[in-house]
Amino acid sequence: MITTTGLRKVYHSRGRETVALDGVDLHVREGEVFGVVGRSGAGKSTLIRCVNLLERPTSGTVEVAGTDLTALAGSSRRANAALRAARSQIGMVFQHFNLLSARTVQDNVELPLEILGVSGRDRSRKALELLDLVGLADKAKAYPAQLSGGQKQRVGIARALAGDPKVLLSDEATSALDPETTRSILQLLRDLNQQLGLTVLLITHEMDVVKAVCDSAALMKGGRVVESGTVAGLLATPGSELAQELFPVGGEPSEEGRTVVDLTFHGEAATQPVISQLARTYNIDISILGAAMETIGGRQVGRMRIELPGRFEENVVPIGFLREKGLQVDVAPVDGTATPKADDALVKEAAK
Amino acid sequence: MITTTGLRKVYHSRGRETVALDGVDLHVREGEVFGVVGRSGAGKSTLIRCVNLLERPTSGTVEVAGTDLTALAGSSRRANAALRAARSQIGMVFQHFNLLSARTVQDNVELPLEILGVSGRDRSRKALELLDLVGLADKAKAYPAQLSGGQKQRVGIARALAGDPKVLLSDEATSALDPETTRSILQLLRDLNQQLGLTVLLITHEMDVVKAVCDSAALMKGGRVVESGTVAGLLATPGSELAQELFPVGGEPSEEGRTVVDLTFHGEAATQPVISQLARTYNIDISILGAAMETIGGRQVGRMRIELPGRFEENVVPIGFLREKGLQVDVAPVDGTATPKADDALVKEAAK
Amino acid sequence: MTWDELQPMLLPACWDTVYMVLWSAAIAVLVGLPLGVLLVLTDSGGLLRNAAVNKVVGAIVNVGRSLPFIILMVALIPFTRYVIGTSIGAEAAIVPLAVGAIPFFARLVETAIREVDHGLVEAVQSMGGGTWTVVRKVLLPEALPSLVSGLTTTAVALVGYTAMAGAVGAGGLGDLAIRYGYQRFETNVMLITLVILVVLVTAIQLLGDVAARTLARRGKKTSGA
Amino acid sequence: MTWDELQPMLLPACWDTVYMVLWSAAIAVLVGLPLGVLLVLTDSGGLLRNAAVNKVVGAIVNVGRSLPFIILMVALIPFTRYVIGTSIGAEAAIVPLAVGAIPFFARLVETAIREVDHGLVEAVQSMGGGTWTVVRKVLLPEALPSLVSGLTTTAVALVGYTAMAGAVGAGGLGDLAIRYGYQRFETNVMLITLVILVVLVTAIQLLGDVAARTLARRGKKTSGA
Amino acid sequence: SSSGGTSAQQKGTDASLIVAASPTPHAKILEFVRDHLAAKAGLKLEVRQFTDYVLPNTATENGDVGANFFQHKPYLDDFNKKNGTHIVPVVNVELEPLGLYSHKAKSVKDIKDGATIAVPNDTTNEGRAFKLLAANGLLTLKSGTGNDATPASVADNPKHLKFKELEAAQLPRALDDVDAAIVNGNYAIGDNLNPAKDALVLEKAEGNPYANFLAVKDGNQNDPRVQKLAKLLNSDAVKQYIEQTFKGAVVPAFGKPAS
Ligand SMILES: Nc1ncnc2c1ncn2[C@@H]1O[C@H](COP(=O)(O)OP(=O)(O)OP(=O)(O)O)[C@@H](O)[C@H]1O
Ligand SMILES: Nc1ncnc2c1ncn2[C@@H]1O[C@H](COP(=O)(O)OP(=O)(O)OP(=O)(O)O)[C@@H](O)[C@H]1O
Ligand SMILES: [Mg+2]
Ligand SMILES: [Mg+2]
Repeated sequence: MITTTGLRKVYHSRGRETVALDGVDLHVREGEVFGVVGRSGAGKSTLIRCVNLLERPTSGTVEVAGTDLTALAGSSRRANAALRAARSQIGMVFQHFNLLSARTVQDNVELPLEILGVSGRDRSRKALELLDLVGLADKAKAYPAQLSGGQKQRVGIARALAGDPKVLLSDEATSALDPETTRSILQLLRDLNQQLGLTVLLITHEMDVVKAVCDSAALMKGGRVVESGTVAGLLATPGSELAQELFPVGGEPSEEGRTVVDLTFHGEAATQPVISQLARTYNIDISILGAAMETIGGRQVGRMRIELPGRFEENVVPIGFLREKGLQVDVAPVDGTATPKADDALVKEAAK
Repeated sequence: MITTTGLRKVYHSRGRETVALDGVDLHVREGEVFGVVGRSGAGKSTLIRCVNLLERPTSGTVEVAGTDLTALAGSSRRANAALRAARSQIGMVFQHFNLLSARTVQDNVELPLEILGVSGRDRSRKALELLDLVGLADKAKAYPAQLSGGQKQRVGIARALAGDPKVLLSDEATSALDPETTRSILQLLRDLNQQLGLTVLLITHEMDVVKAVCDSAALMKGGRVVESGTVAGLLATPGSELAQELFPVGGEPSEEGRTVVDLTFHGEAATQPVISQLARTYNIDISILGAAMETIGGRQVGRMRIELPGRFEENVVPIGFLREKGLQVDVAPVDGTATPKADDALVKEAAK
Repeated sequence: MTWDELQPMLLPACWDTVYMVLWSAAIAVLVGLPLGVLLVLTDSGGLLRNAAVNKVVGAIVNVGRSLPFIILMVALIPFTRYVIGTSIGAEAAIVPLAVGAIPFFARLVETAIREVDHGLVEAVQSMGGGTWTVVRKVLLPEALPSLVSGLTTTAVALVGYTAMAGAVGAGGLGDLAIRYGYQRFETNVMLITLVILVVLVTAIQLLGDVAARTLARRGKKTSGA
Repeated sequence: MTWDELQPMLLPACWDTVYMVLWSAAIAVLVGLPLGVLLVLTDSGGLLRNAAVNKVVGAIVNVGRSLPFIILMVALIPFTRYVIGTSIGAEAAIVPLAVGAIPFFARLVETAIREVDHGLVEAVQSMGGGTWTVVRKVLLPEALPSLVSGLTTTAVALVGYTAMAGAVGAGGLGDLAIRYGYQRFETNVMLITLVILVVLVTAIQLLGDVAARTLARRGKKTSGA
Repeated sequence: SSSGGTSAQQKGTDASLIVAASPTPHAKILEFVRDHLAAKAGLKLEVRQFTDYVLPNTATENGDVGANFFQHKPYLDDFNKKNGTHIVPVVNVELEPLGLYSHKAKSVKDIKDGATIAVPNDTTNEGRAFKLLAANGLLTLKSGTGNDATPASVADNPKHLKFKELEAAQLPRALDDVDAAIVNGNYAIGDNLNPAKDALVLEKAEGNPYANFLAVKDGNQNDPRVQKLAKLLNSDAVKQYIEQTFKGAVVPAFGKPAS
């Protein structure tokens, strides 16, 4: 549905160049929810803005729904009719909301429908319906300045969905939302995705969001995509940074001379009482130092850091047992000295 | 350090009243990191803005560092000298950054120092130091419009810290930041908190942030504080919504006729291999359906949802064993029907 | 001059001034608004980036603002006669007044439109909105408070210009003040007309301020978010 | 009139115009800027909310804008004589020019300052900044592009006013155009002076535009964030 | 540019005659005629005031007004020549003698070397002012100088006088700023100067070419309304009115204009 090839974007300011995108090849399949994560300044917003050509790429091409948008656009800034038509199929949620301050909440949501030429009655029905879905039915007549940050965010989401787009681009659409509201918004996206085949390209910093809705994900670094694939596939990739971010585990061993092991549950096998089987089979005490796990559809997904008594050499057999069970097992080279609280970054480095 | 009593704030717009704060009594101790969470529109931003009187409360008092700010302010809008002095001790990170577009990044960070009358050399030293800490040393001469969302956010954080405040108010300061940057910012706050006794009142939607840095937390709903206390204390409160949010566990039983139990680790006991002990003692297979756990300073904190074979009646003894080990045990009334993916809200409801 | 002599002259003078200001302001909006928008759109960095059109429109606007009003008035006589049928009187004065006010207002429109957040333009573009949609749905409504302020400024400036329009026998308060006060040294006439002028200008300003502020209130007031 | 006769008059006329415009614009900024800021600050909803001061300043500004320029000039003669020592000549014309430009600029300042995002004001307040700090560090720098545009508009309007300042023997291009070109029907003089006027106005506008745009660029250009 | 569509140039005795005039003294005199004499003579008169010297002629030429009353022969001749218009005088009415006034000097002899003299800045009055100065020996004008003398026309300037060109109405107000000023009679009395007493020198009325007249577009001289107005303007009532109202600042100068 969305394909970018060799996308480059260079900003010039006061003689200095900033390479925001450095050759991005992205492929989002139709009906997929695709998550983009990456550190601040990695180029995520630039990428998503290039997809509907709000930002003109320095080089490279963007194809959405089979149409090469970069070819359409020509050299003038004026979006010609074809580009406009293509854009009206692409909804966008902006990182900074970009709500029209002179319009009420409802009128903001109606805007894409006005542009599509939908009649007044249908517009307001659709807008109120969407506002209800995002939990803002009572704020329909308020102005954006009277809303809280999260409320503005939700208006932006409702607006992006109003025109029944085929593709939704979302730039941190839930970052200003509490977990509960986030969940209901994601549920909404999931529903639209499953019922109407909406393709979603979303940027997020919340791994929970990726876990909850994304089929695939990509990790950006310094303007490049460094990891990309289905969420399950990434999880199965040893040393995947994305997997580590998605299911972060931490925790230091309780005593020296113990073996710390990170287990990755890919969700390929059905739920198994692995830990208790291990404990009973080898008669050992296993401490769970950290865990980030979920059971989805009877399959376990996530990671766990456990501590086995004795040093690595003594634990070769239990580790073999775990591998046999179909788990990915990484032995963490933790040296046993306590690392400071909250310095997960270090722990993570060590865990790779 | 910060005490609010009976804080009320009512917005009037076009005849309609919005009660944003409805009698908030909050107490933040000196040197504490206090987190405020709550759904969108709960009144969090309004509360934090009332603390430094950017928003004039409709009624109630605000005391910061022993000074009653509401008394200082009088009826005029002009912040008199005493209020200004009090404010210069309170740093604030805004949800919408509020960076001056006409100033470079460095000049933005220097602003509080200019107001404090710090000399030019010291200003630029301090600003560069802080920019380095938030990872933006190379953007010192850029203008805010040339920054990514997260970069702006970090400039806002650096600016709030520039004046060496005693109290930091932070409105979703890390919501636009990726997890890694968030961690390093939180580490910075933790350091300042521990080394200089900085008191922090922060709003966040990210439970990871609360877990990582907060000593205490409060949950707001409809303009009121409905739960409040130390993070450990909240965790020990049965049915605490905050605890559930902080360590959410989900997952359905693999078969009917099994007992699903939620375990809460308060971090009071040293790390114990509870699960394997249970398995070995009673010779049962225990599946871990979901877990959100961390080991901090040798103590386990978090929650775990496990599945015991057999119905509740058959598991009275193992459950007693777990209680003896000092864990909080809640038997989840899961009926065994699979709940759809991503509908964690329902699961959570059920788990209470 | 006594009050009895003056009084019958005041009302028509008031009316002439209001009449001229209203009409020429209306024309200034009708023509100046599109010109101002065009100046922004065709600018480098604008949506219709077009250096040639921008230069031409800019030049027209600059020429319009360079000419001393009296010269403008004379230069326009043939045009005025063509449009109005006569070159004297209040109706005829409307033509040079409007022509003088158009570039003035256009520049104020330009400044106001430039202030609109580009993010909002992008929002509408992302919905497939074209330039015309952007202008109608974003630029004009979002700049409305500033546009109203600009119109107020233009209307007040027009009140000043109407005094000069007296040269073509257009009448009006300013003309009364000049003819009696300045040329005939009748200080009391001057004072009375000036007081009325001040009241008129204050009324225009007040009306404009209230309108601009009401419009701005919905949008600008910072929320607690 | 031949070029040889005209030429020695042109340079002084240019200089007179530039001289009057520069000085009166400078004074307009010096006085109009604080007045405009005061209008915003003392407004209901402003930082120094003060209805009385607001009304008084507003009234002064309105009176200043209500008076036809020629009458302003006459009314100010005693004041001008007190300040400058004479009521005629280019120096003396600066007084009424400035007095006329002050309220004009003040209103444009008011509009520009009102556009500044209130969130930025709050940011400085949260740092313990007082009203004066807010004005200096937020309102003025953030409104700078609009302020520069306003100054450009004022300067161009002043060029127009200088033509009328010819009444007090101030000289200048507009006066030359009116007296020689218009009154004496020396079409070539008129054309030449008008061309110079257009060039002058275009230069002012261009300079102002470039300055405003350069200032705006740092801030306004939307980023990819 | 002949007959247009306004009522102004509609012929016939019923329609009112619109006359363009300068505010003072012309409009005042016309208003006197309108209010006291016109009705009896069966004339409907409408007075249109212009503060400018070009527009009344263009308006007359293109028929927007039926007549005008503000100018004298030298100005009209120049105007017709330069603009190709066809305006002709009908009847002389009055003269506003220019005078030299001063707050500092008591007589022409008192005018010091290097003194500043303010003169009107409009073509006709400025030319007259220099002629007046020349006639009183303060300077000489270059040979061939016509009616539009300016400071540039000065040939010999023994007293090294400096000139300030001001708007005519501004001149009495500037007397404190200059050593002397040449002021039109009507503006002089407006500012409480008495031409007969206060003027250091005064233009002579006899043979003065600067008498102001009623003028119309060529061909309209015999319009009965114009004829009626011409008669009224040269009536005794007007003479009395001028003498009483303007106290010497404006003097009657009736008669047929020289052609
Ligand atoms: N200026 C205002 N006028 C009217 N209502 C307002 C205004 N500011 C805030 N509100 C309302 O007050 C309530 C509380 O807003 P507040 O910004 O404190 O929420 P919040 O908890 O910070 O939400 P979020 O997490 O979305 O930022 C909301 O319902 C909001 O609509
Ligand atoms: N208009 C601009 N001019 C100059 N540099 C820019 C501009 N916009 C963005 N950049 C730079 O391009 C890089 C990528 O920016 P981008 O907004 O795509 O980051 P991001 O991945 O979205 O970050 P975040 O998570 O913080 O929003 C950053 O280093 C930023 O400073
Ligand atoms: Mg971004
Ligand atoms: Mg908020």
